Amino acid sequence: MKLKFSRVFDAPRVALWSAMLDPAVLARVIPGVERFETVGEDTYDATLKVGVPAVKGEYQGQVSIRDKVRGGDGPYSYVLEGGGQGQQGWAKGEARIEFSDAGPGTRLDVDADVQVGGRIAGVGQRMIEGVAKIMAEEFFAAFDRELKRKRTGAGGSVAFFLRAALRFLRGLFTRRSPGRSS
Amino acid sequence: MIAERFDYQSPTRLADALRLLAADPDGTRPLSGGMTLVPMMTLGLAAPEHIVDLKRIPELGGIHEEPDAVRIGATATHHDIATDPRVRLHAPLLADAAALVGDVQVRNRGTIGGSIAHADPAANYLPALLALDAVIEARAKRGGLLRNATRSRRIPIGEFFAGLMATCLAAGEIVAAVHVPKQLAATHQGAAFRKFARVKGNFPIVCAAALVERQSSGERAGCVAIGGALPIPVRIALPGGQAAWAAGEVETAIRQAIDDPMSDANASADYRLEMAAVHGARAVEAACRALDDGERSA
Amino acid sequence: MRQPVRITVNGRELEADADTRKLLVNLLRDDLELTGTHFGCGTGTCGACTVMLNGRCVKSCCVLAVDADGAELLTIEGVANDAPHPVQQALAECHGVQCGFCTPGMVLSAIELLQDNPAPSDAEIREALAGNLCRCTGYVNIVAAVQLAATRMAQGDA
Amino acid sequence: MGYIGQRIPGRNNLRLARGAGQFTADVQMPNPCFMALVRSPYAHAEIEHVDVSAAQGLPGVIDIATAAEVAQATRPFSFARPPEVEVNLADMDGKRLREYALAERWVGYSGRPVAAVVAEDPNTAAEAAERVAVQYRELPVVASAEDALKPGSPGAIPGWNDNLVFHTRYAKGDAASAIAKAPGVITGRVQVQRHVPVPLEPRAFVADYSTRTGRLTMYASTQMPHTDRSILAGALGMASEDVQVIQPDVGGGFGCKVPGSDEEVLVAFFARRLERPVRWTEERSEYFLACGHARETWFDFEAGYREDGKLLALRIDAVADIGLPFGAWVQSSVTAYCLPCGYAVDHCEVSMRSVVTNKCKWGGYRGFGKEAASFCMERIMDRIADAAGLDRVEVRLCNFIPADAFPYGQVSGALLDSGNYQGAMAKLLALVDQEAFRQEQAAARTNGRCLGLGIGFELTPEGCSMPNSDFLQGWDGATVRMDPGGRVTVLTGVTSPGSGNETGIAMIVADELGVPLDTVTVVQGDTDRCPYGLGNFSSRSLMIGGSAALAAARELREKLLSVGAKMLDADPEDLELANGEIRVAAAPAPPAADAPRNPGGPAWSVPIRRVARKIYSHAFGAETAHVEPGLESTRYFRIGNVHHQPETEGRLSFYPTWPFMAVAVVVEVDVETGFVEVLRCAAVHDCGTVVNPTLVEANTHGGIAQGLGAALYEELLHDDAAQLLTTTLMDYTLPTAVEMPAELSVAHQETPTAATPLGAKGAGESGVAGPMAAVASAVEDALGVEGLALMTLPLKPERVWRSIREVAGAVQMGETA
Repeated sequence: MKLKFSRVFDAPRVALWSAMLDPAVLARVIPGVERFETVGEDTYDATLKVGVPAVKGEYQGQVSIRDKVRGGDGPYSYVLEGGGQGQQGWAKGEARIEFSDAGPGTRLDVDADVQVGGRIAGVGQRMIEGVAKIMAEEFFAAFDRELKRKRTGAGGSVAFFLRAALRFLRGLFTRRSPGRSS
Repeated sequence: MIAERFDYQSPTRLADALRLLAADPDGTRPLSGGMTLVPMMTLGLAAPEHIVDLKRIPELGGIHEEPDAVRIGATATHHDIATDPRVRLHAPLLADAAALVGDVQVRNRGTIGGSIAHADPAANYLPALLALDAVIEARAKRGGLLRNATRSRRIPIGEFFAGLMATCLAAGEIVAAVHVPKQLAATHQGAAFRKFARVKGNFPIVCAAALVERQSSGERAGCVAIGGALPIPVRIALPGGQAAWAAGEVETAIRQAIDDPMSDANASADYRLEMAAVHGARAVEAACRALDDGERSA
Repeated sequence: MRQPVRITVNGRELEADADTRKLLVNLLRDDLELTGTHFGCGTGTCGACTVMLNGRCVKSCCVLAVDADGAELLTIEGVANDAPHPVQQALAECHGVQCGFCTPGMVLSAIELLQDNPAPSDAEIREALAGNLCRCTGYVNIVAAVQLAATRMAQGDA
Repeated sequence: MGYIGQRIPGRNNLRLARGAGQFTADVQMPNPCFMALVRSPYAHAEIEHVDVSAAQGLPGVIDIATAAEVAQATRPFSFARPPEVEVNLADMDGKRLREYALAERWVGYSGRPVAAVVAEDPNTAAEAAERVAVQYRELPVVASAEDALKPGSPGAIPGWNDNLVFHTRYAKGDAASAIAKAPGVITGRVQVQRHVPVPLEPRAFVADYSTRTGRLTMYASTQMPHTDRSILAGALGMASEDVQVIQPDVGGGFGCKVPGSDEEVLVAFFARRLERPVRWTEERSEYFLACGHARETWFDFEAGYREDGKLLALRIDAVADIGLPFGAWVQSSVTAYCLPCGYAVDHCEVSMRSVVTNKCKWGGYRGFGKEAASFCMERIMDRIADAAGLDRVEVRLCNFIPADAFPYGQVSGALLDSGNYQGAMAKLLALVDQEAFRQEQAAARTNGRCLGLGIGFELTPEGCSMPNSDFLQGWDGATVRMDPGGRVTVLTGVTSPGSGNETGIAMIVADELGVPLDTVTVVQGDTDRCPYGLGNFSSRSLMIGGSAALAAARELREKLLSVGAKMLDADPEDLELANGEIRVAAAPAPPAADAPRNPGGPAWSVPIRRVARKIYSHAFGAETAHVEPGLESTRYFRIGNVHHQPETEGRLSFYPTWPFMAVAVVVEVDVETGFVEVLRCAAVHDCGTVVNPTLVEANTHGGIAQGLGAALYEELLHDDAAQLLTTTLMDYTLPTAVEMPAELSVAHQETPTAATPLGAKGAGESGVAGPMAAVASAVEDALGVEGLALMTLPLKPERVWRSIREVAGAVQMGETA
């Protein structure tokens, strides 16, 4: 399944580029990350939990970055690749992420190809595209938060506490319940 | 064949159920009719560690008439709702939606609370409840030390759905009932429900619920709600200020309201959008006809 | 995890100790050897596992066995004693049976229909049987059989 | 009057309606254990590692088998290749594929069994299967025939130089130059989707093995018990005598319950290894993933025609996506074999490439490839009619093989035994008042409703008999025995998957022996009891099995008459058997019949049971000493009109009888949504002599339901990675009672065949192709949009809606409707 998304961020291209290669950031912005460990250059072992609230699958696999293009006047780009297996089957995806100037900010174009297989493909086809879109939204939203956090100079203990408190409160009110059967 | 082990409890007191749900919200699933959850477990898509059955809790069942609304308990079945005289009288739109869920056996077992909480965007009830401005009564265990303290809140249906199969219910919180405001008499209000599916009993590709009324000025007002087109159901207010809607006007309003429709193997995005427009307009047309008939008979 | 289940099946009170994972259809078939209730799809679609639970038809592949605790069940084995039920008799005579796998579920759905609506139209019969798939008959003779049974039952009442 | 030709409902009906059917999963055995399978989630992958440790530790788990153990204890097999004989249909052009019940190192489709688990209860077995961890290394997937045929395709099967498994070609005349010279030429592509039979009963197997006897007993939901026995014995390295296959009631087969499945061999493997009953019942998702698919074929055609609609020349280049080359992929060759079906074409070229992909193998499905051929030809007829501006029925009538031209040899070598296609069409038109419909259509149109009438014709050859095949043979055996009390037992090698042939066979035997129908018992589906036979496929059970039973009954009849003649002191020539007695033909009507013919002399008649008693109890008496003792006969019947002696160009006649059906449907199409509703359906069916109209009609009703399903609803969808997206009945849409037309009628025409003694042809596969074609035709008729051609199935709403919009002028049409 091929999907395209784009979003303009209020940050310069270089900043965005380096943030998006930072494993610590990736661990926070890739939706559903439960575990994210560096195992080599631009290669990470990961556990991802994705789906809709009623149907979430856990996938163990690898995430890696390749084909980095940087420099010159043209847009920067790289390919984020990942895949894993779980009880519900397997999932893999490849996203070419392109960074181009958009005024003072940067435009991110994501050109993704997502595939799922096994049980989830056979019974969840009504949901798959929706889940991919949700993940894209979550990815962008999380990334936005990252940038804001960078700008506000995160790291201080007070800021950390406030952020944690905020997250807790938000979680309290927006947490999605596991769906109920009819 | 369900593969994963779980324990099953079927409390008769609401407080007990809520306490069980709060104990391990991630690992616990409330069970009602089971028409979705049990097959999901059979197919290996859901593997809860604990099941809390809500069917034996009196507060969650039954259909009661209130002054301005009908309170439908979460465990009322589709069959109950489709045939209950109070629902038929005061919320015929909902009764019609219930009558078109699945097939006889599904309607005998499946419940409205389960359908709402599962929040499948194509479920019949969602647009009907949206058109009727229903209010969800949610219950959860209250924090703190009181063992049996529960908290209740009312959520307007328009704020209830948070995304694809996602609701604003907090962890451990359940749908306890739906309060459905009474429709006006047939002389003043017309309603219609439409379901579009490959075969009649299937999950719909889209469904639509329309509600129209004649205002004292003689102008028509109303809304149409569409399920199945977007990750959450969408309610569209119909253009006001006129005695009738021109050809294509309703379709246009629906098309404008639906940005980036969903697609799957049964219907691609552009087709789904078009079906939302066509069936939404047909629902409105039928609702107008019902209103005309009601006015005539008055 | 196992839990006791007490149910009344076809008028007999029974007790079983069931794995919570066990579906009602399997409890009936495997533990109680009531094999007239068939397993066909596991998703509540085909209706081969239809039984009456507290007086109304349900698909027993979507009911946990433990959830049926306290319920009163009617299965195909219980719909008639010596003489067949008029629906069964009519299905046999109209050749509304081929492989017979869907038939018990069809019988129960038809019985529920005729309880609610003793003189259904063809369209109402089709609607009432929409939750029971058949792959052999094209439903033609089944609809005719339910119609015949309705007529006979009405005459019997008169 | 005899039973043949009478309307007699199925003899098992009441038992089944009371829930007293005994299906395989209903078979109870003491202390059973349950199998569950681990299946590959990848369509094409290498298996790197299988870790069963987490499953092994679970309480309740009895045994786990890996591929290596299975490969050691069994031999490779498949439906097409029993290991006990040296036929190897998959061994084409040096391409080999040897597979065991569990995939060893390589999986070629998603759903392929990789490991198997046995536990004390089914839930624990499923749980253990979940715990088996398999490490795969993905290989490039060939997801479609289109991709498979591309030069440089990665290859669906490693080591094969291309993805072509078989290329069937037939030609007569010079199609290319005839098309070049033809006044009119049309081209196009017809596409039939991949779909499946979906019998309501999932596959099920229950096996037990006794070390004391060394025998394996297998209860199987199968269509072919003896074939099944061969496969199991071969796969397990046992003598077939030590394997008993019992087929209890079968909840529908439609071709997919042919033997040779991985699952069945695994059940047998475990039963022997554990010396304990092992059960397996398929989950519906496993059915969709792995039981066997069918029909996915496209046809590129080029047809030259005359102004009057006469087809002058035809070229068809067909491609079938057969998935992996096990199972019943030979269906694609049958498709080619049937073309151009019931139409006479002087210049004809047919090419069919059977192409492998990383999808599930094909299983049999009602029609066995004939339905795709008929659908293709019907679409071509409609396109000619449209292009030439002629009536669609007229074009068919002018192209049908004339009734006086039978037997008729088709381009493939097919020898069409008998037919009267014009007659069937004429009878259909008499049932369907076209003129009245046109008025109804016009009236509906003024109300914004689009009604359409479509006509379809199908040719459904039956009794398949392939040369050098261990399964597809046009002969079968039957034993008829009468006990000393005069009751008759028929043991047949053919079986019933629920279609009712046991009732038809009993009628044939009862007539031949002159006994009441309820004294005849038919026993099927037990390899220990029944004579060797080939079971149920290709509508052969009544046509071939019934003929074998007739032959055996005839032998018994002669013996009864011979003894009866002595008992009545009459000439056998003067006797008749009827109503349970042998009587002198000139006998007065009862009750005087049993009176003596003259005082003190012999009687007019004697009950058959007394004759039987005499043969058993008085074998040395004056009346019986001239005949062999006992009342039992086993006979085999070989059907006519099969020619395996190759004629020129190696063509064969392997279908002996050619039933056909003309069908009309009326649909309503919602122009705004593309939704199609079938309102009415009428058919005229011809399967030669009709033994029991009730059974033939009921079968045809079911065929029509499956034809309408194929036309409108059913479709297996795969994504680009060959992942099946429709693995439940929630997504694989079947018609319910609501979708079936409110009016459905089947009438008969009887054009007997010379290939069977009764003139009966097969009737089990009828009704599928005609409605597929008629629905497509009717939808076009309803829309009345010039240039609209619905060539791809199924006609799901979106496809119809899109087709309307793709054709110029359609938009206005939508607005006016």
